[in-house]
Amino acid sequence: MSGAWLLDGVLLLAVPAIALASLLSRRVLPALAAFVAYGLLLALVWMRLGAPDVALTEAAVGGGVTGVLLIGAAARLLMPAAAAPPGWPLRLLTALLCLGVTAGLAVAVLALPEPAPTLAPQAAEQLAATQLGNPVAGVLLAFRAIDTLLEAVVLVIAVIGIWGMAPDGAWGGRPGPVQPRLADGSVALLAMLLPPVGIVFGIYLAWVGADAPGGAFQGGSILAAMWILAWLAGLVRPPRIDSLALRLLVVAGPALFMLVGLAGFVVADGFMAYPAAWTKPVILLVEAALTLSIAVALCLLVAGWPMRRARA
Amino acid sequence: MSVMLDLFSVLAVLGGCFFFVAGTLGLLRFPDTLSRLHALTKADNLGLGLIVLGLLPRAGSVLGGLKLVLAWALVLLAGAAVSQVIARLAGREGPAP
Amino acid sequence: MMLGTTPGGGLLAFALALPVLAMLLAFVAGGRQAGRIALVALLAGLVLSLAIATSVLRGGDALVLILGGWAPPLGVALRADGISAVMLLTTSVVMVGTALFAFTSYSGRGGESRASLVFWTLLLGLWGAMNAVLLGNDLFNLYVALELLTFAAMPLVCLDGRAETLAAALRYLFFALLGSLLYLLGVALLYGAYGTLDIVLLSRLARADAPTLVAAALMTAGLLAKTALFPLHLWLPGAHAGAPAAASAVLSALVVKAPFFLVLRLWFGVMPELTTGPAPQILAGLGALAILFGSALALRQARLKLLVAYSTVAQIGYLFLMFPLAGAAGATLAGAWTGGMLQAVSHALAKAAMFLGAGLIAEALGHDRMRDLGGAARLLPMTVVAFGLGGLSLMGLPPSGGFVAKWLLLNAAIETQQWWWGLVLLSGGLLTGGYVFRVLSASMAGPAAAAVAVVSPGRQAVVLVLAILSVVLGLLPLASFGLVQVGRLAP
Amino acid sequence: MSIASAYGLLGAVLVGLGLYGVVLQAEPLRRILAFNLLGGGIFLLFGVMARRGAGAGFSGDPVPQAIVITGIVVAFAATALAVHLLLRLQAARDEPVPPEEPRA
Repeated sequence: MSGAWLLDGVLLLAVPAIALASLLSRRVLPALAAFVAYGLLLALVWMRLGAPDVALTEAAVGGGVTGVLLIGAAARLLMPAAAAPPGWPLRLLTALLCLGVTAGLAVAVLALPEPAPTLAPQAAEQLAATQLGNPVAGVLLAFRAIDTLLEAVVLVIAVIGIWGMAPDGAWGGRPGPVQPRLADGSVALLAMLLPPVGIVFGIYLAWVGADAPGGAFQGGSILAAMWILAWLAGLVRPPRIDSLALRLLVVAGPALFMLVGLAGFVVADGFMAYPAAWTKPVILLVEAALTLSIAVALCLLVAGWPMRRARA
Repeated sequence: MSVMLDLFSVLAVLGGCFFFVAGTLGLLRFPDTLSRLHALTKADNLGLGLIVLGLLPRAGSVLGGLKLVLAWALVLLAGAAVSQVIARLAGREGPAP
Repeated sequence: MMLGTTPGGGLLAFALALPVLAMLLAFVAGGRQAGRIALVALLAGLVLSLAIATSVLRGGDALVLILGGWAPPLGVALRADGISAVMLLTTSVVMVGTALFAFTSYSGRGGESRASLVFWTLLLGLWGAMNAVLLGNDLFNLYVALELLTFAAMPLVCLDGRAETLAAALRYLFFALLGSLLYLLGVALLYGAYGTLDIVLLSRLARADAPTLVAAALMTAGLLAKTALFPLHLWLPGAHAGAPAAASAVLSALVVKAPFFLVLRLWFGVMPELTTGPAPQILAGLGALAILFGSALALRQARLKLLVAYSTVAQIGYLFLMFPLAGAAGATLAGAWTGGMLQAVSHALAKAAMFLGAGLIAEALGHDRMRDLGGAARLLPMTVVAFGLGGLSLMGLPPSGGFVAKWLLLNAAIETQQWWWGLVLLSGGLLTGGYVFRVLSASMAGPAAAAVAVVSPGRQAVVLVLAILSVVLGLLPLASFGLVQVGRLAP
Repeated sequence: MSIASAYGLLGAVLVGLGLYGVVLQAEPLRRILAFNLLGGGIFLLFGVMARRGAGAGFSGDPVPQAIVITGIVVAFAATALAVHLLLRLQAARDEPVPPEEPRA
């Protein structure tokens, strides 16, 4: 692999350079553009580290949806006149502190034990019991399912938190600013052509996640991205926040997951255990509900709080 | 036969790389937004197109080849849409410095 | 000892499932149902945490639940030792009190309102997150739980939607996120060093090498920012004083205790050797500064709720005095450990009572300016008495729970010949007395004030009961605190 | 030095850069951006631990990889909360100040 070191070398130089560019850029938009590039480069790094599942997540969520969120915010924020930068003593002190943290981490990373402790053999051994082919899916939905469950709850809480920022009069309205409908132009075209492809791809990613790179988070974020694109082009509107269907969609994933977990007391060996004969179908069912809820939650997290009450 | 195919791949990919380098140079050197866009879209369309073309014989399966072409088509679509937006913004704000 | 599910371990699953399912249900049902669902679930939760505490006490060892049958290190376990059980119970009591207090204010009568839905769902979310923190035995699982706690707490800070509280919420969020990222950084290093994140397994493996020490430093710093130990307390007064009283009570009584609880887990569970070096002296030194500065600043506040918030800054300081004292052996260790936990519990009950009481005073008078509190005692006698009883516990006067806590810590300080911490304890008590007296004397001056709103006696009674509980703790025989010693991982 | 260690050092550098931005950026949006740079560095360190633990036929230890996926989504939720809070703060500052209400 003569080319691999070249790729590693370029990444090792380009990633800190683009991070520095994002940090030091005087204006906000170039900083955000650099950040999106940072996310994409990190996705490449994840491929180099042998983690295609993470690469997909980083590209879709870390770079993509986060980028949309931040750029959308930058467009709505009135940037205050640049405040005077902090004085040099503070900057020097902070730089020294951060240098210290970096140095400490570097020493720690280089002092890690060899051979590295790992759970890979145990995961490989137990994977058969989950009837899954993708070890990362095995960790997310079986071995450490509780993290995934709590994380789905995190998304619900974040949605409630953002809705809670609404002005009182707007409660019950549709989330987010009203997007004018783009009648013509290439964005409207993109918003009509891309979603059919993207939806298929998102569902595919969620479906193959059990056995190949992909899964609920990756698939859900692609689905969310498609809705966000159509929303930005004014082609779709979010439902009112008091819509029962919307609220059911938001909670479906975590609620089903928790109920399946409790059912484990009765039909399997205990809390969050799957019945032996039905492990894979149950996991796929949970994953489908999670994909849906994650997609809806991500859309709502980008859209924001209701701004005006919808006319009845 | 396989030598010819290899040669074809190498030439096409090299050609693609040339357009990427030229496009990047244009992005850095051209004076205003519109001509920068012009340079960039060349890299996207032609550069990526040539690379995909060069890789097609090595795709291994028809499905793999189709995926490559689909990737190219999606980049074309996204690139065209984004360039339009940027160009419109540039037009609205007058010639960039 | 291999980790395996213990009898009664199944109870722990419900401590997570009950709040989470109740929250999801309240969110879907909305309207008037949200408050009812919350109250019913919280009452069931009180029974559940009593059952868990009984189970831990009877069994004499920690309850463990292996999730999904996948044992650590590959899987994740929940574990309830004595201090988990005590804090679970405290959480339930404070939550039930708060819910009863807030039930009429956020009734959602006349259609679902923003404040009612957000308050009840996030209160349930906070409860679930607290339980996840208290039962967690896996460092990354605890990270997710901590974030859950922050995300549920932050919107409660700015529930009134004014620019001032929104700014306080943003500042809180920034501090909390920095804290959790520093914590996460340490988790990465520990995984790299040991290949497991399970606290019980780590407690047997931990070495004092570079990755471990760097991880400990980063995680501790992050958790201190989240628990608002001096000098990282800057976010707390604005956030806790700006929130509605019911939210302030939960934030001050419980939420800041969660990161403190994890510092305990880290220092006495994962890396017990840390507690013998100079590091505990540093922690306690910060604690001492928190006590002195926090109390002094509380003395000077012009608003009642800010005074109570600064008092939280000071009382958090006391919690960190247990670190150099609990490094000792035998009975002294047990005493300092009990003292620290008792401080956490009695402060939780007292502070909940004081914030709720301050809320009632503000509601009745229409303001909470210190210099215009005159007549509040005649208007709301029960509430002012409750405030005074809570103050008794904070000062550490007998027979309150705070007295026993501070007395145990003082004892440990003398036994380990660290008399300077004893000095801090005593001067902190004097300063606390100063600001509590300031409130009492101000509210007792003058004739009955004109009320702008009527406060129901039921809500006043809730406040009084919480305050009485914080005092009654001190009347229990010391042996009954044996529960906090059960399943301790420390040496 | 192994390639995993090299990426480990990269992670350390990214953490330092992100931390600097978090502490010093005065504009809240830029600070949120810095939080994300910092997060990227931390997740990278998990990736390094995963890579070091490659074995049993896997290209990396799946446990830290799964942890990162969970972490990225949590970080997104945090970013969304912060961004919308910031937008809401701006809107509230533009609103006329209501007369002081009794706060309960």
